Amino acid sequence: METLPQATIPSARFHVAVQAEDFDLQAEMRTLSAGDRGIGAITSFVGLVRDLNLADDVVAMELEHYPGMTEKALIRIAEEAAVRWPLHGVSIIHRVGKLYPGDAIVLVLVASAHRHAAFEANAFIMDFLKTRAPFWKKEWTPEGPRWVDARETDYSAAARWHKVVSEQYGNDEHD
Amino acid sequence: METLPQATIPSARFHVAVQAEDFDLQAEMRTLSAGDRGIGAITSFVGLVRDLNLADDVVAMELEHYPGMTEKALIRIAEEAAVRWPLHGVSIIHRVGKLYPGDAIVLVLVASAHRHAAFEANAFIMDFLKTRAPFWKKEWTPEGPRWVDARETDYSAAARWHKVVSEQYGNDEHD
Amino acid sequence: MQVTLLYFARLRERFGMAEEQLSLPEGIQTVAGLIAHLAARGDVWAEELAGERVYRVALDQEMADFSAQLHHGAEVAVFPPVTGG
Amino acid sequence: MQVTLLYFARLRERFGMAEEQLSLPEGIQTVAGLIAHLAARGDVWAEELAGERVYRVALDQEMADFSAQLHHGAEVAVFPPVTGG
Repeated sequence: METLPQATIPSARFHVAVQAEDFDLQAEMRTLSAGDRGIGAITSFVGLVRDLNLADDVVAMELEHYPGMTEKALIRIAEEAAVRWPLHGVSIIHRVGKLYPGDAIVLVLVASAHRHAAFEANAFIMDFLKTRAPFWKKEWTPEGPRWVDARETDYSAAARWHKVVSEQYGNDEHD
Repeated sequence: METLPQATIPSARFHVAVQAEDFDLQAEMRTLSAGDRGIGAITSFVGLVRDLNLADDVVAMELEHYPGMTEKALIRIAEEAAVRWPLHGVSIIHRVGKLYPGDAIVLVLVASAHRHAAFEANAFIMDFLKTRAPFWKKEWTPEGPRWVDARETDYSAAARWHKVVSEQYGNDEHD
Repeated sequence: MQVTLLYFARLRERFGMAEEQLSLPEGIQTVAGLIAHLAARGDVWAEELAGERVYRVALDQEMADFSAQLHHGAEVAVFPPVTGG
Repeated sequence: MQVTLLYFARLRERFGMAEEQLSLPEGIQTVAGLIAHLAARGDVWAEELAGERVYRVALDQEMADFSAQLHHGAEVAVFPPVTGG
Protein backbone atom coordinates (compact mmCIF):
# COMPACT_ATOMS: atom_id res chain seq x y z
CA MET A 1 0.00 0.00 0.00
CA GLU A 2 1.15 3.55 -0.68
CA THR A 3 2.30 5.81 2.08
CA LEU A 4 -0.35 8.17 3.37
CA PRO A 5 -0.53 11.65 1.81
CA GLN A 6 -1.54 13.33 5.07
CA ALA A 7 -3.30 16.20 3.37
CA THR A 8 -6.04 14.20 1.71
CA ILE A 9 -7.81 12.52 4.60
CA PRO A 10 -8.74 15.46 6.82
CA SER A 11 -10.41 17.21 3.89
CA ALA A 12 -12.68 14.30 3.06
CA ARG A 13 -16.06 13.78 4.72
CA PHE A 14 -16.92 10.21 5.63
CA HIS A 15 -20.41 9.03 6.43
CA VAL A 16 -21.33 5.40 7.06
CA ALA A 17 -24.61 3.87 8.19
CA VAL A 18 -26.06 0.41 8.69
CA GLN A 19 -29.83 0.56 8.67
CA ALA A 20 -33.02 -1.35 7.93
CA GLU A 21 -34.60 1.64 6.17
CA ASP A 22 -34.28 2.47 2.50
CA PHE A 23 -32.26 5.50 1.44
CA ASP A 24 -32.85 8.37 -0.97
CA LEU A 25 -30.01 8.82 -3.44
CA GLN A 26 -30.74 12.47 -4.16
CA ALA A 27 -30.93 13.40 -0.48
CA GLU A 28 -27.71 11.53 0.31
CA MET A 29 -25.93 13.22 -2.59
CA ARG A 30 -27.06 16.64 -1.39
CA THR A 31 -25.86 15.92 2.14
CA LEU A 32 -22.48 14.76 0.92
CA SER A 33 -21.86 17.73 -1.35
CA ALA A 34 -23.48 20.53 0.69
CA GLY A 35 -21.24 23.56 1.00
CA ASP A 36 -18.29 22.07 -0.90
CA ARG A 37 -17.94 23.96 -4.20
CA GLY A 38 -14.75 22.10 -5.08
CA ILE A 39 -16.67 18.93 -5.96
CA GLY A 40 -16.94 18.41 -9.71
CA ALA A 41 -17.96 14.75 -9.81
CA ILE A 42 -20.10 12.46 -7.70
CA THR A 43 -20.42 8.78 -8.50
CA SER A 44 -22.87 6.42 -6.88
CA PHE A 45 -23.24 2.68 -6.75
CA VAL A 46 -26.55 1.11 -5.75
CA GLY A 47 -26.75 -2.66 -5.30
CA LEU A 48 -30.20 -4.20 -5.75
CA VAL A 49 -31.66 -7.57 -4.84
CA ARG A 50 -32.23 -9.28 -8.16
CA ASP A 51 -34.26 -12.25 -9.21
CA LEU A 52 -31.60 -14.16 -11.15
CA ASN A 53 -29.34 -13.93 -8.19
CA LEU A 54 -32.12 -15.62 -6.34
CA ALA A 55 -32.14 -19.04 -7.90
CA ASP A 56 -35.48 -20.83 -8.26
CA ASP A 57 -38.05 -19.66 -5.76
CA VAL A 58 -36.20 -17.28 -3.55
CA VAL A 59 -38.71 -14.85 -2.14
CA ALA A 60 -36.54 -12.69 0.10
CA MET A 61 -33.04 -11.95 1.27
CA GLU A 62 -31.99 -11.40 4.86
CA LEU A 63 -28.86 -9.51 5.82
CA GLU A 64 -27.04 -10.07 9.10
CA HIS A 65 -24.06 -8.00 10.24
CA TYR A 66 -21.61 -7.54 13.12
CA PRO A 67 -22.65 -4.33 14.88
CA GLY A 68 -19.66 -2.25 15.88
CA MET A 69 -17.19 -3.94 13.59
CA THR A 70 -19.28 -3.14 10.51
CA GLU A 71 -19.14 0.62 10.98
CA LYS A 72 -15.39 0.49 11.67
CA ALA A 73 -14.79 -1.64 8.59
CA LEU A 74 -16.78 0.75 6.37
CA ILE A 75 -14.91 3.80 7.70
CA ARG A 76 -11.62 1.96 7.18
CA ILE A 77 -12.51 1.15 3.56
CA ALA A 78 -13.49 4.79 2.89
CA GLU A 79 -10.20 5.96 4.42
CA GLU A 80 -8.21 3.54 2.28
CA ALA A 81 -9.91 4.95 -0.81
CA ALA A 82 -9.12 8.51 0.31
CA VAL A 83 -5.44 7.59 0.60
CA ARG A 84 -5.40 6.40 -2.99
CA TRP A 85 -7.53 9.07 -4.67
CA PRO A 86 -8.10 12.78 -3.92
CA LEU A 87 -11.62 12.58 -2.50
CA HIS A 88 -13.90 15.21 -1.02
CA GLY A 89 -16.32 12.78 0.56
CA VAL A 90 -17.54 9.21 0.84
CA SER A 91 -20.92 7.99 2.00
CA ILE A 92 -21.67 4.30 2.51
CA ILE A 93 -25.11 3.05 3.52
CA HIS A 94 -25.70 -0.68 3.89
CA ARG A 95 -29.10 -2.09 4.67
CA VAL A 96 -29.76 -5.07 6.96
CA GLY A 97 -32.79 -7.21 7.72
CA LYS A 98 -35.28 -8.60 5.23
CA LEU A 99 -35.10 -7.36 1.63
CA TYR A 100 -37.05 -8.30 -1.51
CA PRO A 101 -36.24 -8.38 -5.24
CA GLY A 102 -35.85 -4.80 -6.50
CA ASP A 103 -34.90 -3.49 -3.04
CA ALA A 104 -31.67 -1.56 -2.66
CA ILE A 105 -29.03 -3.26 -0.49
CA VAL A 106 -26.14 -0.84 -0.52
CA LEU A 107 -25.25 2.70 -1.56
CA VAL A 108 -21.74 4.03 -2.09
CA LEU A 109 -21.35 7.72 -2.99
CA VAL A 110 -17.96 9.23 -3.80
CA ALA A 111 -17.32 12.95 -4.34
CA SER A 112 -14.17 14.31 -5.95
CA ALA A 113 -12.97 17.18 -8.10
CA HIS A 114 -12.22 14.64 -10.83
CA ARG A 115 -14.45 12.11 -12.53
CA HIS A 116 -11.89 9.32 -12.91
CA ALA A 117 -11.00 9.48 -9.21
CA ALA A 118 -14.71 9.33 -8.32
CA PHE A 119 -15.29 6.28 -10.55
CA GLU A 120 -12.21 4.34 -9.49
CA ALA A 121 -12.58 5.02 -5.77
CA ASN A 122 -16.22 3.91 -5.91
CA ALA A 123 -15.34 0.61 -7.63
CA PHE A 124 -12.50 0.11 -5.13
CA ILE A 125 -14.83 0.65 -2.16
CA MET A 126 -17.38 -1.85 -3.51
CA ASP A 127 -14.72 -4.48 -4.15
CA PHE A 128 -13.36 -4.12 -0.62
CA LEU A 129 -16.80 -3.94 0.95
CA LYS A 130 -17.62 -7.30 -0.64
CA THR A 131 -14.66 -8.97 1.07
CA ARG A 132 -14.00 -6.97 4.24
CA ALA A 133 -17.27 -5.69 5.66
CA PRO A 134 -18.97 -8.20 7.99
CA PHE A 135 -22.31 -8.74 6.27
CA TRP A 136 -23.88 -12.10 5.49
CA LYS A 137 -26.76 -12.81 3.15
CA LYS A 138 -29.39 -15.47 3.67
CA GLU A 139 -31.86 -16.41 0.95
CA TRP A 140 -35.40 -17.40 1.89
CA THR A 141 -37.02 -20.06 -0.30
CA PRO A 142 -40.22 -22.08 0.06
CA GLU A 143 -37.97 -24.96 1.21
CA GLY A 144 -36.47 -22.79 3.93
CA PRO A 145 -33.56 -20.41 4.34
CA ARG A 146 -29.99 -20.89 3.13
CA TRP A 147 -26.82 -18.85 3.55
CA VAL A 148 -25.23 -17.39 0.45
CA ASP A 149 -21.66 -18.57 -0.13
CA ALA A 150 -18.83 -16.12 -0.68
CA ARG A 151 -17.64 -15.91 -4.26
CA GLU A 152 -14.10 -16.33 -5.44
CA THR A 153 -14.62 -13.53 -8.00
CA ASP A 154 -15.23 -11.02 -5.20
CA TYR A 155 -11.90 -11.90 -3.64
CA SER A 156 -10.03 -11.64 -6.92
CA ALA A 157 -11.75 -8.29 -7.64
CA ALA A 158 -10.52 -6.92 -4.31
CA ALA A 159 -7.03 -8.36 -4.82
CA ARG A 160 -6.55 -6.66 -8.19
CA TRP A 161 -6.38 -3.23 -6.52
CA HIS A 162 -3.10 -4.15 -4.85
CA LYS A 163 -1.63 -4.14 -8.33
CA VAL A 164 -3.18 -0.88 -9.48
CA VAL A 165 -0.55 1.80 -9.84
CA SER A 166 -1.73 5.02 -8.28
CA GLU A 167 -2.32 7.58 -11.00
CA GLN A 168 -1.60 11.24 -10.79
CA TYR A 169 -4.61 13.49 -10.44
CA GLY A 170 -3.49 17.05 -10.97
CA ASN A 171 -5.61 20.12 -11.45
CA ASP A 172 -5.97 19.52 -15.15
CA GLU A 173 -9.47 18.19 -14.86
CA HIS A 174 -12.55 19.58 -13.22
CA ASP A 175 -14.95 16.71 -13.23
CA MET B 1 -14.85 -1.90 -32.45
CA GLU B 2 -16.28 -5.31 -31.57
CA THR B 3 -18.99 -6.86 -33.64
CA LEU B 4 -22.42 -6.32 -32.26
CA PRO B 5 -23.88 -9.01 -30.00
CA GLN B 6 -27.43 -8.54 -31.27
CA ALA B 7 -29.03 -9.84 -28.12
CA THR B 8 -27.77 -7.09 -25.84
CA ILE B 9 -29.14 -3.95 -27.39
CA PRO B 10 -32.85 -4.72 -27.65
CA SER B 11 -32.94 -5.65 -23.96
CA ALA B 12 -31.44 -2.35 -22.80
CA ARG B 13 -33.56 0.73 -22.16
CA PHE B 14 -32.10 4.01 -23.33
CA HIS B 15 -33.28 7.39 -22.16
CA VAL B 16 -31.63 10.68 -23.09
CA ALA B 17 -32.71 14.25 -22.37
CA VAL B 18 -31.33 17.75 -22.85
CA GLN B 19 -33.04 20.16 -20.51
CA ALA B 20 -32.70 23.39 -18.56
CA GLU B 21 -34.32 21.89 -15.45
CA ASP B 22 -32.51 20.07 -12.68
CA PHE B 23 -33.03 16.32 -12.25
CA ASP B 24 -33.73 14.05 -9.29
CA LEU B 25 -31.30 11.17 -9.04
CA GLN B 26 -33.61 8.93 -7.04
CA ALA B 27 -36.56 9.46 -9.41
CA GLU B 28 -34.39 8.81 -12.49
CA MET B 29 -32.99 5.64 -10.93
CA ARG B 30 -36.50 4.39 -10.14
CA THR B 31 -37.66 5.08 -13.70
CA LEU B 32 -34.65 3.27 -15.17
CA SER B 33 -35.00 0.17 -13.01
CA ALA B 34 -38.79 -0.09 -12.75
CA GLY B 35 -40.04 -3.59 -13.48
CA ASP B 36 -36.63 -5.08 -14.28
CA ARG B 37 -35.73 -7.54 -11.52
CA GLY B 38 -32.57 -8.64 -13.33
CA ILE B 39 -30.76 -5.43 -12.40
CA GLY B 40 -28.24 -5.95 -9.63
CA ALA B 41 -26.19 -2.79 -9.97
CA ILE B 42 -26.87 0.83 -10.87
CA THR B 43 -24.07 3.35 -11.12
CA SER B 44 -24.52 7.06 -11.49
CA PHE B 45 -22.28 9.92 -12.43
CA VAL B 46 -23.26 13.49 -11.62
CA GLY B 47 -21.09 16.35 -12.88
CA LEU B 48 -21.30 19.58 -10.90
CA VAL B 49 -20.22 23.15 -11.63
CA ARG B 50 -17.32 23.75 -9.29
CA ASP B 51 -15.56 26.87 -8.10
CA LEU B 52 -11.97 25.82 -8.78
CA ASN B 53 -12.92 24.98 -12.29
CA LEU B 54 -14.13 28.50 -12.49
CA ALA B 55 -10.90 30.44 -12.27
CA ASP B 56 -10.93 33.80 -10.50
CA ASP B 57 -14.34 35.39 -10.43
CA VAL B 58 -16.48 33.17 -12.53
CA VAL B 59 -20.03 33.60 -11.38
CA ALA B 60 -21.90 31.31 -13.76
CA MET B 61 -21.60 28.79 -16.54
CA GLU B 62 -23.68 28.73 -19.70
CA LEU B 63 -24.17 25.63 -21.79
CA GLU B 64 -25.00 25.72 -25.50
CA HIS B 65 -25.78 22.63 -27.56
CA TYR B 66 -26.74 21.48 -31.05
CA PRO B 67 -30.42 20.48 -30.86
CA GLY B 68 -31.10 17.36 -32.85
CA MET B 69 -27.51 16.19 -33.07
CA THR B 70 -27.11 16.19 -29.29
CA GLU B 71 -29.86 13.64 -28.68
CA LYS B 72 -28.58 11.41 -31.50
CA ALA B 73 -25.02 11.61 -30.15
CA LEU B 74 -26.15 10.66 -26.65
CA ILE B 75 -28.17 7.70 -27.91
CA ARG B 76 -25.21 6.60 -30.03
CA ILE B 77 -22.86 6.73 -27.03
CA ALA B 78 -25.33 4.70 -24.93
CA GLU B 79 -25.62 2.12 -27.71
CA GLU B 80 -21.84 1.85 -28.02
CA ALA B 81 -21.64 1.14 -24.30
CA ALA B 82 -24.36 -1.51 -24.59
CA VAL B 83 -22.35 -3.26 -27.29
CA ARG B 84 -19.34 -3.50 -25.01
CA TRP B 85 -21.02 -4.38 -21.69
CA PRO B 86 -24.20 -6.33 -20.86
CA LEU B 87 -26.46 -3.44 -19.84
CA HIS B 88 -30.09 -3.32 -18.81
CA GLY B 89 -30.46 0.42 -19.20
CA VAL B 90 -28.77 3.77 -19.69
CA SER B 91 -30.12 7.20 -18.84
CA ILE B 92 -28.29 10.38 -19.81
CA ILE B 93 -29.56 13.83 -18.84
CA HIS B 94 -27.55 16.90 -19.81
CA ARG B 95 -28.52 20.38 -18.70
CA VAL B 96 -28.21 23.49 -20.85
CA GLY B 97 -28.55 27.22 -20.18
CA LYS B 98 -27.17 29.11 -17.21
CA LEU B 99 -25.77 27.13 -14.29
CA TYR B 100 -24.09 28.19 -11.03
CA PRO B 101 -21.41 26.64 -8.79
CA GLY B 102 -22.87 23.57 -7.08
CA ASP B 103 -25.43 23.00 -9.84
CA ALA B 104 -25.58 19.62 -11.54
CA ILE B 105 -24.60 19.65 -15.24
CA VAL B 106 -24.95 16.06 -16.29
CA LEU B 107 -26.31 12.72 -15.07
CA VAL B 108 -25.36 9.31 -16.42
CA LEU B 109 -27.11 6.26 -14.95
CA VAL B 110 -26.17 2.72 -15.98
CA ALA B 111 -28.04 -0.42 -14.90
CA SER B 112 -26.61 -3.92 -15.24
CA ALA B 113 -26.71 -7.29 -13.55
CA HIS B 114 -23.03 -6.83 -12.70
CA ARG B 115 -21.26 -4.09 -10.81
CA HIS B 116 -18.06 -4.00 -12.86
CA ALA B 117 -20.03 -3.63 -16.11
CA ALA B 118 -22.08 -0.80 -14.56
CA PHE B 119 -18.95 1.05 -13.41
CA GLU B 120 -16.97 0.64 -16.61
CA ALA B 121 -19.83 1.48 -18.97
CA ASN B 122 -20.58 4.63 -16.98
CA ALA B 123 -16.94 5.82 -17.16
CA PHE B 124 -16.91 4.98 -20.88
CA ILE B 125 -20.07 7.01 -21.52
CA MET B 126 -18.69 10.04 -19.67
CA ASP B 127 -15.38 9.88 -21.55
CA PHE B 128 -17.18 9.74 -24.90
CA LEU B 129 -19.74 12.36 -23.94
CA LYS B 130 -16.87 14.76 -23.19
CA THR B 131 -15.51 14.41 -26.73
CA ARG B 132 -18.51 13.50 -28.92
CA ALA B 133 -21.61 15.21 -27.63
CA PRO B 134 -22.09 18.74 -29.02
CA PHE B 135 -22.14 20.86 -25.86
CA TRP B 136 -20.08 23.99 -25.27
CA LYS B 137 -19.43 25.73 -21.99
CA LYS B 138 -19.08 29.46 -21.53
CA GLU B 139 -17.89 30.98 -18.28
CA TRP B 140 -19.32 34.28 -17.09
CA THR B 141 -16.93 36.56 -15.21
CA PRO B 142 -17.16 40.19 -14.11
CA GLU B 143 -14.95 41.00 -17.13
CA GLY B 144 -17.40 39.30 -19.47
CA PRO B 145 -18.00 35.83 -20.88
CA ARG B 146 -15.38 33.43 -22.28
CA TRP B 147 -15.65 30.03 -23.94
CA VAL B 148 -14.08 27.06 -22.18
CA ASP B 149 -11.40 25.34 -24.24
CA ALA B 150 -11.49 21.59 -24.84
CA ARG B 151 -8.93 19.66 -22.84
CA GLU B 152 -6.40 17.25 -24.24
CA THR B 153 -6.98 14.94 -21.24
CA ASP B 154 -10.60 14.41 -22.27
CA TYR B 155 -9.51 13.24 -25.70
CA SER B 156 -6.88 10.88 -24.30
CA ALA B 157 -9.44 9.53 -21.80
CA ALA B 158 -11.84 8.70 -24.64
CA ALA B 159 -9.04 7.24 -26.77
CA ARG B 160 -7.94 4.76 -24.10
CA TRP B 161 -11.18 2.79 -24.48
CA HIS B 162 -10.16 1.70 -27.95
CA LYS B 163 -7.43 -0.29 -26.28
CA VAL B 164 -9.57 -1.82 -23.57
CA VAL B 165 -9.98 -5.51 -24.15
CA SER B 166 -13.59 -6.50 -23.77
CA GLU B 167 -13.93 -8.61 -20.68
CA GLN B 168 -16.17 -11.59 -20.21
CA TYR B 169 -19.22 -10.97 -18.11
CA GLY B 170 -20.78 -14.32 -17.33
CA ASN B 171 -23.42 -15.19 -14.82
CA ASP B 172 -20.91 -15.61 -12.04
CA GLU B 173 -21.76 -12.31 -10.49
CA HIS B 174 -24.99 -10.75 -9.39
CA ASP B 175 -24.11 -7.18 -8.78
CA MET C 1 -25.91 22.03 -54.62
CA GLN C 2 -27.64 23.76 -51.70
CA VAL C 3 -26.54 23.16 -48.11
CA THR C 4 -27.54 24.50 -44.70
CA LEU C 5 -24.67 25.68 -42.54
CA LEU C 6 -24.87 25.88 -38.75
CA TYR C 7 -22.33 27.53 -36.46
CA PHE C 8 -22.07 27.03 -32.71
CA ALA C 9 -20.42 28.56 -29.67
CA ARG C 10 -17.30 30.65 -30.38
CA LEU C 11 -17.69 30.23 -34.14
CA ARG C 12 -21.30 31.38 -34.06
CA GLU C 13 -20.20 34.53 -32.25
CA ARG C 14 -17.17 35.20 -34.43
CA PHE C 15 -19.02 34.65 -37.70
CA GLY C 16 -21.92 36.73 -36.42
CA MET C 17 -24.50 34.18 -37.50
CA ALA C 18 -25.98 30.90 -36.32
CA GLU C 19 -27.16 29.61 -39.67
CA GLU C 20 -26.99 30.27 -43.40
CA GLN C 21 -28.21 28.71 -46.63
CA LEU C 22 -25.49 28.36 -49.23
CA SER C 23 -25.48 27.45 -52.93
CA LEU C 24 -22.16 25.78 -53.48
CA PRO C 25 -20.17 26.53 -56.64
CA GLU C 26 -19.65 23.65 -59.05
CA GLY C 27 -16.80 21.39 -58.01
CA ILE C 28 -17.29 21.52 -54.26
CA GLN C 29 -18.14 17.96 -53.28
CA THR C 30 -16.57 17.38 -49.87
CA VAL C 31 -16.40 18.91 -46.41
CA ALA C 32 -12.81 19.96 -47.24
CA GLY C 33 -14.01 21.87 -50.30
CA LEU C 34 -16.75 23.59 -48.35
CA ILE C 35 -14.35 24.66 -45.57
CA ALA C 36 -11.88 26.06 -48.15
CA HIS C 37 -14.78 27.95 -49.74
CA LEU C 38 -15.74 29.49 -46.39
CA ALA C 39 -12.13 30.30 -45.45
CA ALA C 40 -11.80 32.16 -48.76
CA ARG C 41 -14.19 34.76 -47.33
CA GLY C 42 -11.12 35.99 -45.43
CA ASP C 43 -11.09 37.88 -42.09
CA VAL C 44 -12.58 35.83 -39.21
CA TRP C 45 -13.47 33.04 -41.64
CA ALA C 46 -9.83 32.57 -42.60
CA GLU C 47 -8.67 33.02 -38.99
CA GLU C 48 -10.99 30.37 -37.64
CA LEU C 49 -10.95 27.87 -40.49
CA ALA C 50 -7.57 28.22 -42.20
CA GLY C 51 -5.25 28.97 -39.28
CA GLU C 52 -4.14 27.25 -36.12
CA ARG C 53 -7.61 27.10 -34.58
CA VAL C 54 -9.09 23.67 -34.01
CA TYR C 55 -12.68 23.01 -35.04
CA ARG C 56 -15.00 20.12 -35.79
CA VAL C 57 -17.50 19.46 -38.56
CA ALA C 58 -20.75 17.50 -38.40
CA LEU C 59 -22.57 16.37 -41.54
CA ASP C 60 -26.26 15.64 -41.14
CA GLN C 61 -25.76 15.65 -37.36
CA GLU C 62 -22.95 13.09 -37.35
CA MET C 63 -19.29 13.91 -36.72
CA ALA C 64 -17.58 13.99 -40.11
CA ASP C 65 -14.06 14.26 -41.43
CA PHE C 66 -12.78 16.38 -44.30
CA SER C 67 -13.22 13.65 -46.89
CA ALA C 68 -16.96 13.27 -46.22
CA GLN C 69 -19.10 13.74 -49.36
CA LEU C 70 -21.70 16.49 -49.37
CA HIS C 71 -25.14 16.15 -50.95
CA HIS C 72 -27.94 18.49 -51.91
CA GLY C 73 -29.83 19.53 -48.78
CA ALA C 74 -27.04 18.52 -46.43
CA GLU C 75 -26.89 20.05 -42.94
CA VAL C 76 -23.30 20.95 -42.17
CA ALA C 77 -22.34 22.26 -38.73
CA VAL C 78 -19.00 23.83 -37.84
CA PHE C 79 -18.06 24.27 -34.18
CA PRO C 80 -15.18 24.24 -31.67
CA PRO C 81 -14.18 20.98 -29.96
CA VAL C 82 -16.96 20.09 -27.55
CA THR C 83 -16.74 20.84 -23.83
CA GLY C 84 -19.83 19.29 -22.29
CA GLY C 85 -20.25 17.05 -19.28
CA MET D 1 -7.46 -15.04 30.39
CA GLN D 2 -11.12 -14.25 29.75
CA VAL D 3 -12.39 -13.59 26.23
CA THR D 4 -15.77 -12.87 24.64
CA LEU D 5 -16.60 -15.02 21.64
CA LEU D 6 -19.11 -13.96 18.98
CA TYR D 7 -20.51 -16.16 16.20
CA PHE D 8 -22.31 -14.94 13.11
CA ALA D 9 -24.44 -16.22 10.25
CA ARG D 10 -24.08 -19.95 9.53
CA LEU D 11 -21.67 -20.46 12.45
CA ARG D 12 -24.07 -18.81 14.90
CA GLU D 13 -26.80 -21.19 13.78
CA ARG D 14 -24.64 -24.31 13.78
CA PHE D 15 -23.09 -23.60 17.18
CA GLY D 16 -26.51 -22.72 18.58
CA MET D 17 -25.26 -19.52 20.16
CA ALA D 18 -24.40 -15.95 19.23
CA GLU D 19 -22.05 -15.22 22.10
CA GLU D 20 -20.17 -16.83 24.97
CA GLN D 21 -17.72 -15.84 27.67
CA LEU D 22 -14.74 -18.17 27.90
CA SER D 23 -11.91 -18.57 30.41
CA LEU D 24 -9.02 -19.85 28.37
CA PRO D 25 -6.77 -22.59 29.76
CA GLU D 26 -3.14 -21.62 30.42
CA GLY D 27 -1.02 -21.67 27.30
CA ILE D 28 -3.59 -20.38 24.79
CA GLN D 29 -2.15 -17.10 23.58
CA THR D 30 -3.14 -16.80 19.93
CA VAL D 31 -6.16 -17.01 17.66
CA ALA D 32 -4.82 -20.37 16.41
CA GLY D 33 -4.75 -21.73 19.98
CA LEU D 34 -8.29 -20.52 20.63
CA ILE D 35 -9.63 -22.09 17.44
CA ALA D 36 -7.96 -25.41 18.28
CA HIS D 37 -9.52 -25.21 21.74
CA LEU D 38 -12.98 -24.68 20.24
CA ALA D 39 -12.53 -27.39 17.61
CA ALA D 40 -11.63 -29.83 20.41
CA ARG D 41 -15.27 -29.61 21.54
CA GLY D 42 -15.93 -31.98 18.61
CA ASP D 43 -19.19 -32.36 16.65
CA VAL D 44 -20.18 -29.15 14.79
CA TRP D 45 -17.23 -27.30 16.34
CA ALA D 46 -14.77 -29.71 14.78
CA GLU D 47 -16.74 -29.80 11.51
CA GLU D 48 -16.77 -26.04 11.10
CA LEU D 49 -13.36 -25.15 12.50
CA ALA D 50 -11.10 -28.14 11.85
CA GLY D 51 -12.37 -29.40 8.50
CA GLU D 52 -12.67 -28.07 4.96
CA ARG D 53 -14.98 -25.22 5.86
CA VAL D 54 -13.65 -21.72 5.35
CA TYR D 55 -14.13 -19.14 8.09
CA ARG D 56 -12.74 -15.80 9.21
CA VAL D 57 -11.71 -14.46 12.60
CA ALA D 58 -11.90 -10.89 13.87
CA LEU D 59 -10.05 -9.77 17.01
CA ASP D 60 -11.40 -6.64 18.70
CA GLN D 61 -13.45 -5.93 15.56
CA GLU D 62 -10.53 -6.08 13.14
CA MET D 63 -9.89 -8.92 10.72
CA ALA D 64 -7.16 -11.09 12.27
CA ASP D 65 -5.04 -14.03 11.22
CA PHE D 66 -4.18 -17.12 13.20
CA SER D 67 -0.97 -15.68 14.63
CA ALA D 68 -2.74 -12.72 16.26
CA GLN D 69 -2.09 -12.48 20.04
CA LEU D 70 -5.07 -12.63 22.39
CA HIS D 71 -5.38 -10.52 25.52
CA HIS D 72 -7.60 -10.50 28.58
CA GLY D 73 -10.99 -9.04 27.66
CA ALA D 74 -10.50 -9.59 23.93
CA GLU D 75 -13.57 -9.78 21.66
CA VAL D 76 -13.06 -12.60 19.19
CA ALA D 77 -15.58 -13.16 16.40
CA VAL D 78 -15.73 -16.25 14.19
CA PHE D 79 -17.82 -16.15 11.00
CA PRO D 80 -18.07 -17.35 7.39
CA PRO D 81 -16.48 -15.31 4.59
CA VAL D 82 -18.55 -12.15 4.20
CA THR D 83 -21.22 -11.79 1.52
CA GLY D 84 -22.44 -8.19 1.78
CA GLY D 85 -22.98 -5.55 -0.86
